Amino acid sequence: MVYAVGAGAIYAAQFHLLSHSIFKALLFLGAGAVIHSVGTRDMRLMGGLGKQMPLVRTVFVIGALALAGIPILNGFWSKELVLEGGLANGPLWMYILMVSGAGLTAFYTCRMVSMVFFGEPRTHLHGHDAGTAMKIALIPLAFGALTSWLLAGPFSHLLGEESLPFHGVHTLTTLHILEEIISIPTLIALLVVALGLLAWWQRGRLGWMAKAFNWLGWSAEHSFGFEAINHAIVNGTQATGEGLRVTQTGQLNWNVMGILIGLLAVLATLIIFGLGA
Amino acid sequence: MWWQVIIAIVTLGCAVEAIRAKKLLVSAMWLAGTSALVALLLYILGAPEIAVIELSVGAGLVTVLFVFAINLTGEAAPPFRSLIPKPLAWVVIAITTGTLIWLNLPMLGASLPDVQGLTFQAAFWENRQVDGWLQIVLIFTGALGLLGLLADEKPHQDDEEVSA
Amino acid sequence: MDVSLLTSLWVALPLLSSPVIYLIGRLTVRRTPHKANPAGWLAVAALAIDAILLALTVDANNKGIATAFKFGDVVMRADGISFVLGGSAVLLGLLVTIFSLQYMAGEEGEEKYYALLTAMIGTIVGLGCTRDLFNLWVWFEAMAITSYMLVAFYREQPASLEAGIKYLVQSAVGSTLVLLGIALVFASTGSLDLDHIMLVTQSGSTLLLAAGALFLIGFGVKAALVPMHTWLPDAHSMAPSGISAMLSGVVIEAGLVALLRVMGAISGSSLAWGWLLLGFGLLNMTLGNLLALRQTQVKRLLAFSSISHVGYMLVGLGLAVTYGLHDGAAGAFFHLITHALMKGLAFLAVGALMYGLYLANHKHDALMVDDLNGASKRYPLAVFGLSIAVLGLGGLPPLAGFMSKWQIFVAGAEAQSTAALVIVIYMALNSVLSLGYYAPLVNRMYRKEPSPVILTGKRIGWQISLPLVLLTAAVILLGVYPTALSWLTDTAATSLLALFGAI
Amino acid sequence: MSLASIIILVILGLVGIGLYALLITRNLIKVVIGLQMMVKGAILALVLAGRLSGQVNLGQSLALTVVVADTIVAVIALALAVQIRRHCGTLDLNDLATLRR
Repeated sequence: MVYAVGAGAIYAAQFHLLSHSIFKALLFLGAGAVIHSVGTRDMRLMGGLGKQMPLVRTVFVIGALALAGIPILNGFWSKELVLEGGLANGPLWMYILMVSGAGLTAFYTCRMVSMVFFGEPRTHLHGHDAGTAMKIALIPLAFGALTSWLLAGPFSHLLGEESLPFHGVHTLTTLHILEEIISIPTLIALLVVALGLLAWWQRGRLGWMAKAFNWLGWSAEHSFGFEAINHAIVNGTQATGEGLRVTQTGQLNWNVMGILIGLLAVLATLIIFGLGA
Repeated sequence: MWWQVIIAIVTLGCAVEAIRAKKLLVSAMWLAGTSALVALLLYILGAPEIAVIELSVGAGLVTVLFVFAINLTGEAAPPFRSLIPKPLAWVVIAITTGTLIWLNLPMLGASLPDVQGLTFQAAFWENRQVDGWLQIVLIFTGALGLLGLLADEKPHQDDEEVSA
Repeated sequence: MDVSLLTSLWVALPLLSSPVIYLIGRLTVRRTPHKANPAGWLAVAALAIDAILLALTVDANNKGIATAFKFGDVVMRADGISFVLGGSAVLLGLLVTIFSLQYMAGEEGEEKYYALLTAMIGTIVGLGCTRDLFNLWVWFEAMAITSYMLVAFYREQPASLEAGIKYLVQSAVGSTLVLLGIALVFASTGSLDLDHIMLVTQSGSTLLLAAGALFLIGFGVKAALVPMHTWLPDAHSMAPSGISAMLSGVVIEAGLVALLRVMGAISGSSLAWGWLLLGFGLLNMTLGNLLALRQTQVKRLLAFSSISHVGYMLVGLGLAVTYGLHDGAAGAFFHLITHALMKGLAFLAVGALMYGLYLANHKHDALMVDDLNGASKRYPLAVFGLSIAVLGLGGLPPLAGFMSKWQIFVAGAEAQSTAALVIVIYMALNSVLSLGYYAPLVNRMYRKEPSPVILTGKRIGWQISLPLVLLTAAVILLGVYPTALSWLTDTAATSLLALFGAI
Repeated sequence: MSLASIIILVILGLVGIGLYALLITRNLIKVVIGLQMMVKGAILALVLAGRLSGQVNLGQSLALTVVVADTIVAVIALALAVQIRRHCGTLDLNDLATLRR
């Protein structure tokens, strides 16, 4: 989304926000249903749950496919729109990065779905099916994930006139938007997504590759060090905040010094960069 | 020309003494001296009206105020070590003024054109009359501020402090 | 009514009513010392009438009638920027005055408080309208002089006096630097009229570069640009809460507007001005957020967050000036308005809590973050207002603060340059960082057990509650209908780009 | 050396000395003296600017407003100093640094 805004594709960003909110809500609720049912969050302990909770499995697969950007589902349309906006306005390397990201997403969603819902039960978790209330929440979302892209036109209309008039969002019909989406870059992106799927399918044959990527699995287990980095960032920021408080000496002399330092900095900037203009 | 240079040097000398003087009252007197010499420079620049005002307000009124304030607060204790190292202050001031002089080089050689146009009365009372009106606002709010800060404190507050 | 008379009345009414408020208030106190002081109600009336005049002036302006008047050689003209600044000042001032009816009741020198507050609002309105370089300084100085005593209003509190003198000295240094800049501009262009100066400004003049630097620093002291910000946390935390709201919501923005006016006039001298604004904006954001992170006093925390919010406005304006983006300016002015509302609400809500916890018990302690624990149990309205305000300041959708920040982000994206993109991402990260100190406040107020201070708190009256309700509603409504003010911010943005000669 | 350049050096000298006083002095009254020194420089600057552009009387009327405004600032600053002496018992800036961090 940030990528889209950055590339100036405001409408695409907003549209992806809409799609994203629908399928992510679906996935989170689905995952919540699963966790509620089996009482653990560890994916590796799950497996074969599809038999026990068929409805959850169905809607979860829909959400996952939308997330992976498989055609017809809403995630596909909006993601393509984002990528295209990026290709039109942003640098190429960023586009390539984003497309690879899409491929990776397809890969890990498949892995997740297969681990949780298909295959043999890994441990003896006695899951029970989701309650009625949960189902009632999930079904409309799944329906939304299937169809919300049809609203592309009205949505652009809404954005264009109601909430974001400053941004020059063009009001387009759904058909027009869909036509815009289906183009060669879309096919490339689809190909990459398909590659991601294939990689999962043929994971057995890609054993050599898996070995090469063993370290990746290991680091993934340790959250790629993100946990540690997260910790470091939070602590570091807090420490910087605490450390900077020393600059607020409360002494008038130093405060005036601040004014002078500001003056010197501005004068220096102007002399270095301003004289040429 | 040389006498102008001498006045300039004496003015700056007074200013330096005002900062260097150990006693506040002496400092205030040197400030009055600086003010008087600035008035003289203003006169030399061809601005006799503002020179008179500077002399009476800057050298007169403000000095009286300083003397009052110093009397009310008492003389300063012997000088302390400054909070900012003096060499650092020196360097910063030198660089700042140096840069400003360098940026002002085009103006240094400027010649002074003949005075033309409005009289002082016309300039102040007609052209800049909004500034005049605003001076009234300034004086009014200033007086309010002064009253607010220095008016007698209500006795009951002191009672509370005593009882507490 | 004649439009130019209307405009001049809008500017002059607060200034004219100020002595009346003082005199009537003073006389009443003399004659009947134990009766309630009428000064507050008079100020409310004067500001309400001024708000009507404002509405009429804006209406005339929207019809295309020039809202200008000439005073000697000095042209006063109300444009979009004037309406943004003057409108915030009058409306927030009105709410602050209503708030003060109870908050300041019985304080010594109440009539001086209202007279100075009204005069300050008048000077801010004038500051927004004037088109004369030196006259701008006079309005600016008048605003400063009215605010000195208001900051040091609790003249028996050492801390408040200390804050007052720091504020005074730093802003006096700033205004002297501005004077030097004015002298430089006057010497090199021979004119004081901003529009005329813009026409004759040439690029590459070192005199104008020096003048620009002096303006940036001089007005920057009042606008709290880092590293000239050091007075702000002291002054904002020690002033009476209504004044904190005014200082944070309008006065620092007035410094910003003054800066824009003069920089616009000499912007032809260099291309670096926009980049300087961007640079200061990023610096302000970072430092304000980092310093707010570990604060233990609520008002001090809010004061540091003001520093970071000036940063957002500066980035929006910098984007507008550097890339000629209309949206950047519109976003910045929208943020100016929403910040005035949100910060006004935050300070008034904190003031309401302070009143209940301390002032009503005749204490002058600072409100600490720990005092807020479980405050929702006893002060649901004030706590709700404060929560909405800080969440809005943190940029949570769908509150007003999110919409204005979003507009600035969008402007950054529109610039289509990597540098602007990096700035936008950096801004977004800063927003997240700011939630790191806003969110715990809300959490504390709603989810912790009430602290002993809370349980002994006094009730607060309708005079305090009414402004809180109105401001809370405004923050929420502007979040839901951000376009409600786009006519105003768009006009202001057009005015700004005209100032910088981009149109 | 022309008169203009002499005056410019005096202006920057006064401003520099005033700023130096603000940096190193620890007494509040002396801080106000430093401020006044800077203002004197600014007044000279305005009159000089008027003279340089041939409108010395305009410069004078600006300087008049500055004199009035800054006298008021000095008055309020001194009143604050008196009040600070009364309630904080000191004029030393090092002791007037309770608001920090």
